Amino acid sequence: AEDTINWSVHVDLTGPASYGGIPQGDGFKSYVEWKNSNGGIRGRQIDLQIHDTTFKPDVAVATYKKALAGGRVDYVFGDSTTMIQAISPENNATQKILTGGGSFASELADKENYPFYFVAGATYGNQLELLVDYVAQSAGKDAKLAIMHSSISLGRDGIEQAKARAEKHGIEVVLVQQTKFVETDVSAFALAIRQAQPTHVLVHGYSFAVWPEVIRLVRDYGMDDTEFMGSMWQNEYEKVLELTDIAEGLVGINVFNVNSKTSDGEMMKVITDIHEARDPNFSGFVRLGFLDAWMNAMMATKAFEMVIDEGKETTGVNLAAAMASIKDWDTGGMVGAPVTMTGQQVGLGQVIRWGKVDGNWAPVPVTDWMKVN
Amino acid sequence: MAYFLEYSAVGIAAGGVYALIALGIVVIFKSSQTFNFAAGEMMTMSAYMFYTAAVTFSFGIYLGLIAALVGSVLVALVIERFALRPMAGRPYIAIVMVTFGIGSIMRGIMAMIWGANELQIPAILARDPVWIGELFIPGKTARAFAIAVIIVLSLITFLRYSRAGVALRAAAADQITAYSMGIDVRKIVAFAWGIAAITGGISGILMANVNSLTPHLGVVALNVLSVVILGGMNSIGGVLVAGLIIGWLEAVTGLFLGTEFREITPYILVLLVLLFRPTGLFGGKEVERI
Amino acid sequence: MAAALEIQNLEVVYQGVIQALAGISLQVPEGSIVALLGANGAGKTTTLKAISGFLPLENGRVTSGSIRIGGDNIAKLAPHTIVRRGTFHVREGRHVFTDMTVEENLVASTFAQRSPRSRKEAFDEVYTFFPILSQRRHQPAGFLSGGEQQMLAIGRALVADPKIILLDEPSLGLAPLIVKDIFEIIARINREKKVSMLLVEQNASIALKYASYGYVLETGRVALEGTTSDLGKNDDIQKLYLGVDTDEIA
Amino acid sequence: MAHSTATTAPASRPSASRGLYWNATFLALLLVLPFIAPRYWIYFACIFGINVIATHGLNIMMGYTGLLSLGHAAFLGVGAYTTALLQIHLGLPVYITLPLAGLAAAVIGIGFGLPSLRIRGLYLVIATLAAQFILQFVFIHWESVTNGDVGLTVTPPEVFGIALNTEERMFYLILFVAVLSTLFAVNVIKSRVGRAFIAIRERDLTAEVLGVEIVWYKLVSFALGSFYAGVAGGLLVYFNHTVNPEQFGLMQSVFFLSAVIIGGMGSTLGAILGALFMTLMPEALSQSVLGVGDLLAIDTASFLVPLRETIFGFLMVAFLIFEPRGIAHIWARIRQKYLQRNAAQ
Amino acid sequence: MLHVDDIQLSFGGVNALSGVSVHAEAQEITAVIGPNGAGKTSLFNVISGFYKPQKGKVVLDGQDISGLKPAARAYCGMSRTFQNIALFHGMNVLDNVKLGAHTKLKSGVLSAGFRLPMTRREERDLGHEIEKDIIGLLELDHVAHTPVEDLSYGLQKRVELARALVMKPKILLLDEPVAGMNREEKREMSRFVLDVRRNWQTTVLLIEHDMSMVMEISDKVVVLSFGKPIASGTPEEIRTNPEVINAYLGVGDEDTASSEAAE
Ligand SMILES: Nc1ncnc2c1ncn2[C@@H]1O[C@H](COP(=O)(O)OP(=O)(O)OP(=O)(O)O)[C@@H](O)[C@H]1O
Ligand SMILES: Nc1ncnc2c1ncn2[C@@H]1O[C@H](COP(=O)(O)OP(=O)(O)OP(=O)(O)O)[C@@H](O)[C@H]1O
Ligand SMILES: [Mg+2]
Ligand SMILES: [Mg+2]
Repeated sequence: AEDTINWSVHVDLTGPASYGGIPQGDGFKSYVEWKNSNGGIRGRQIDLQIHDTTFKPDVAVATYKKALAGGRVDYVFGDSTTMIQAISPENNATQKILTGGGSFASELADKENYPFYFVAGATYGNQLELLVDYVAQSAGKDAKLAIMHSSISLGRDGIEQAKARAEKHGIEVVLVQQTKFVETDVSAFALAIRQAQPTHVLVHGYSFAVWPEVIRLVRDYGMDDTEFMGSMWQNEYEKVLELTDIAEGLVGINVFNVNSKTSDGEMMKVITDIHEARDPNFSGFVRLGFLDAWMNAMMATKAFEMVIDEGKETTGVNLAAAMASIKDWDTGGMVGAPVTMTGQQVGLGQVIRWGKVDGNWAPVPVTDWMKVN
Repeated sequence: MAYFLEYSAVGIAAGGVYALIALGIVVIFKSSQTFNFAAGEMMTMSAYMFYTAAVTFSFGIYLGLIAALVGSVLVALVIERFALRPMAGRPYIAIVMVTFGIGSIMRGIMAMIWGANELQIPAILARDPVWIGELFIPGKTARAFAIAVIIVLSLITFLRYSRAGVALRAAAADQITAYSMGIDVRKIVAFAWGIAAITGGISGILMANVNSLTPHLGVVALNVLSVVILGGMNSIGGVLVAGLIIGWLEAVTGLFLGTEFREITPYILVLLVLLFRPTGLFGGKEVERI
Repeated sequence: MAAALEIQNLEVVYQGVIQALAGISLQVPEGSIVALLGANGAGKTTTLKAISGFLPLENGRVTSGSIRIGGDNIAKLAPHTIVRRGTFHVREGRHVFTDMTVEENLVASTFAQRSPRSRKEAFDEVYTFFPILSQRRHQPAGFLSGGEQQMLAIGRALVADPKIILLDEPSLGLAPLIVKDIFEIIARINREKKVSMLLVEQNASIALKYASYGYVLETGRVALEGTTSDLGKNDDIQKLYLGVDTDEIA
Repeated sequence: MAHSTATTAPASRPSASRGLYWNATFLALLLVLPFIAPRYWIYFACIFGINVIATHGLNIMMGYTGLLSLGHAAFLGVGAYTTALLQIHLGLPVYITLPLAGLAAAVIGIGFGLPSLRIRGLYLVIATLAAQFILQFVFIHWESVTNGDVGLTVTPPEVFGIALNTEERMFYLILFVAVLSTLFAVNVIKSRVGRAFIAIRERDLTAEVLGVEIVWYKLVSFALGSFYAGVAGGLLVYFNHTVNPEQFGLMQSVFFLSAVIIGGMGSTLGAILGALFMTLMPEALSQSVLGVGDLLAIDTASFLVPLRETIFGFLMVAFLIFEPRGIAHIWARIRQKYLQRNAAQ
Repeated sequence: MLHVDDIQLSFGGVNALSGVSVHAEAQEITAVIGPNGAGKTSLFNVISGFYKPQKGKVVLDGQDISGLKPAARAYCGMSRTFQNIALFHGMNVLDNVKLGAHTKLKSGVLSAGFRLPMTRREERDLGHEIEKDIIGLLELDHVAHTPVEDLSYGLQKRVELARALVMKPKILLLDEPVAGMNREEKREMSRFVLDVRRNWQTTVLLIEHDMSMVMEISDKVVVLSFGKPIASGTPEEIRTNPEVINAYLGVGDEDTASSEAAE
């Protein structure tokens, strides 16, 4: 309708990425319910449409076209790099709709080619850089870095950046190896790590296959001190809990605060309330997909509010300009530092290490929230 | 050099599971000229059933294993009875597509029952490493290899020394004629599917033990296709050798070329072999006269 | 004498519409050879398929009538059960397993073997009847010449030790000498092993010679029947099947 | 009757003029479609058109010549990358890039076809699967040319000075190419070449003794099928504005296989109907069976939507079992009934 | 016309043909007979290029065609039928027959795809020719549009013959053309073969176990046994040749070989 703000959200509810896509959908739905019941965006209700992409680019684009055919769309959320790539040329030229997405792909943080797209955290490349920075900090030049990544496109994203960063710090990269997303047997990869004898292993682009067993094998080889580090999606709390034999000391990176109970801020309270209403024993750990969606929704809301407050029309061009100008924005606890949008991304991250806190597994911060550069 | 040997050993050991998966495909092919593209899904489903039995219903490992295999066989029999039996005598292209369709059905059903989550299944293989002289072989890999090879070898022996091998081939070659010679084709084909369900089930569970259990477990079956072809579609012994070759090749490819090439070297090898032997390393020549 | 095989009012339909047999009745007395003659498409093969239970596999159906073997109605049995009970069908067109060796072809037939004699014994018998098969025993059957394949097809029947053999055009593609040999062998099997035979044959003269009784089918019906000596004297038979006037061709 | 498109049965001759009439009406309808149909339809019509071209290609190879291919999508990829590269680096216009895209795919197709000539049946399936994986590997890893996972971006093509920057405009280009390739396929099939294809599919050795140079015709079939794929790939880039490796995965190859089979192998009409079915079915399933849009109770969605995959599988299996000659055969039956009824009146 | 010289062909240990020479004179019908497995079909396969003999050569019309591939030999005007019916399913009778004219037509993919005038003319002429010379002669008009797999055995054999004839071959190889037919049908087929020879001056090579046909229509008979030629001559000479009787015909062959003896 005319006075609503129309959001079209395209996530994978059923395909290979549905483990992340379903909580994304849930996150948007929860956010919009909450926001609408609190008066909407400056009095305008959000109309949310969720579409299943099945993680196939063509299906994703088809659902997007369908959404466009259904009437005015003010904001689009796309689940994958490919989808954003596919819709952007036309969007840049004609529709000009503000866009967000589940993709943290490095190439999307690009004002020239993706002026309407904003990354709701730090890109994968930047995440890996932060981790390499951490290696430099904690081990200095003696560190030897190995990188293991999956062959899906996400897994290959950012590897070059990580290597460059290591070189800058004077850290030797002793091994880069690519695996499939799942493998029958991972011994050969563990063997390669043994052969290379790294002090740190950077793992990227997996869900929960391949790397846990590699860690176990590397430990079997007697390399107890080698530190394993993973990018953001490898920090899913309920998964780490299943891997407690290797969780100790696992280093990861947060682009959101993942525990809504231990983080201060009104947004985190809202999220806690929503989860506690569903499950009284809620641990505080929120699904990453949920947080991703929530963060995107907040960013979009922020842009709409800025434009409306300035009395301008909520066109994509205005919204994108507003989004790009966000400065020192308090996200209510979602991120541990005020957000200033630079280079089309929030660009903040914090290195954590898994360990026991009061007898419970938790990600313990080892650095402050850092701005990427 | 020491590393080369170690890589080779580990690779060959990994190849055991390939051979086991491939065996299921070949047995079905031998019985009914059906190339089963749903093998990956069948494997995955077995692993899920194992999870449900062993973890959800707390049957424990052994009972869970039995329950999972029984379940797998039942699923296989249903597939054979309702999807493939009606296709008897149709062009192989159509039959291949049916198995694609079955794969799709199974993926959907698995997603409905078990969701998209990764699950951790109870460890069934001991971890302590096996030493061959100086060579260190990871425990799970070595044990998975032993299990796989024992199963493959016993099946080879069974098919060679019983009449079952001949019956399988007769059924595949010409159903009507096989019937006319007293061979119960349906039983034979069902038997083959049962065998495939068991070998596939075991390999699925072995794999889930190495990886966690995910809906994508079955994608390795695609790699296994290269094993099947390399061995020669209808050669059970060939499958064992080819499985080990491909396992080895992947490991040393990683060592020499870079791990990303692991994805295609099996296929390049297969292409090369087909150039010189159009029916694989051990496949019999096609018999044709005009 | 009791009937080894008895068919009554058999009707067969293919694909739900094509009526191939329109009610035929025939008998094969225990231990005898009965010939089934008829033009192309008359329904000879269909009759045999009905007996051996293959119709369902070819989208055909017995719509009425009965088929009794040794007194039991076998209409509902599966083909492999029928074979195992002793009715072996040597199909039209050889149908050897081309990529199996000659010997493996024989092994396949042991699934229908009823007698306790050893496989070796059974195979040796086949090899005595057809020495050429013995030379080729480890060769893929697909490489055999047409006639050799026909021998193999009959050899497979011998392995099974059936009570009744249904023979569909056994002489097709065989050299004259071999035809005679094969019919001698058929006669011997019939005599020595007391195997009854239902014989479909285009080569009517030889069929009538070896059979004791004959039926002539015409578009799914029995047009004529009688002892073979009577049939041999029938004018129509002479003209259509035994034929004389060759001079008109040249 | 599955082959009714390949042969001119006399039964259909009396209705030939009527067939022409229908075809003309249908074409006219297509021409005005952008003016009467919602945009969303046009979008699907374009995708459908591209799929028709690609499916014709696979049908020529697989349906007519019996060369089963699991690598068809990769050949679309070859065409797509060729088009993008020619536009980006040389600035070539669409009427040059498209034929060259086809040619490039044909050449690569022959490249993979050559070693496959001696291979048959399922061995060929795997050889083409190898082509699929190897080509995709190249798309991903030859970064200096293909730009890796990120892929390449193109600008809308221009025809007679008009930029085809909307779906409606692209629709006419796609329609033109689709119609042309359909006619070409029909003509080839009912010629000497088409008969040679079918003969090879049925009994290649016999065909050779009768004078059909099987090696040559297999290559022709590979080349022609890949050419179609390449052209379809080229159109796809123009339509999507981008090309990246993910668009040409194995599942996409399976998609075209399904289209050929469900439509009816070895039938040109079947290729069209199969492409239509495969293009619309995912959409129809979401719409009618589940109405995902409204199904915002996410928990049920996670349960219900895999149903779609299941239903797709069931449809496919059911088709193969109960309608082995595909939709084209159903269509032929319906037409037969209709003609009979008309005749009776 | 056709000279097959000293052919040596073996498969592994099996000598299918050893030292076989056959000379078929122009416009004559030469029969090749012999026991099963004697190498008759193999000889045809050598002639049509499907088997590569270890030794020997095939000369057609003075031209040595030993090195040519099967398809190229078809282009020289050679055509044949097959012992085990080898029709192309999935095509109707007419298209099967048209395929036989493959070597006579010229259209390539492009000219066919765009339906250039040349293709159109070519197809039209072929259609006429088939209607005029083939379909009628072989009485196939009523089944021209039937899928071949729906035909009975006898009709299928006739379609095979039609397919072999449509190219108006210089030399025609027939491998057991009347197997499985009854007396009446055999007689008709014999008549076709004679007509063809007369109308198109075709040289015919014939394999057949039906002695009545062989004796009636062939000008010359060659007998093979175990891959070796054991006799050749006129039908009359062959019929009485003791070696042939011994190896092939059998004595007192009143049941099978000669029809007159049936009474
Ligand atoms: N599978 C089938 N489907 C449909 N019709 C069939 C089938 N098999 C046979 N027929 C038809 O049934 C009739 C009888 O065929 P049958 O094969 O029994 O004849 P036959 O007497 O054995 O002839 P021939 O001497 O040619 O072998 C024929 O008209 C034939 O076309
Ligand atoms: N491709 C092959 N591989 C192996 N052996 C073969 C092959 N082709 C033929 N033979 C053998 O060569 C011999 C001659 O076969 P061929 O088919 O020429 O006989 P034929 O004279 O036509 O017999 P028939 O009258 O029975 O058809 C046979 O023993 C056969 O087994
Ligand atoms: Mg018959
Ligand atoms: Mg022969």
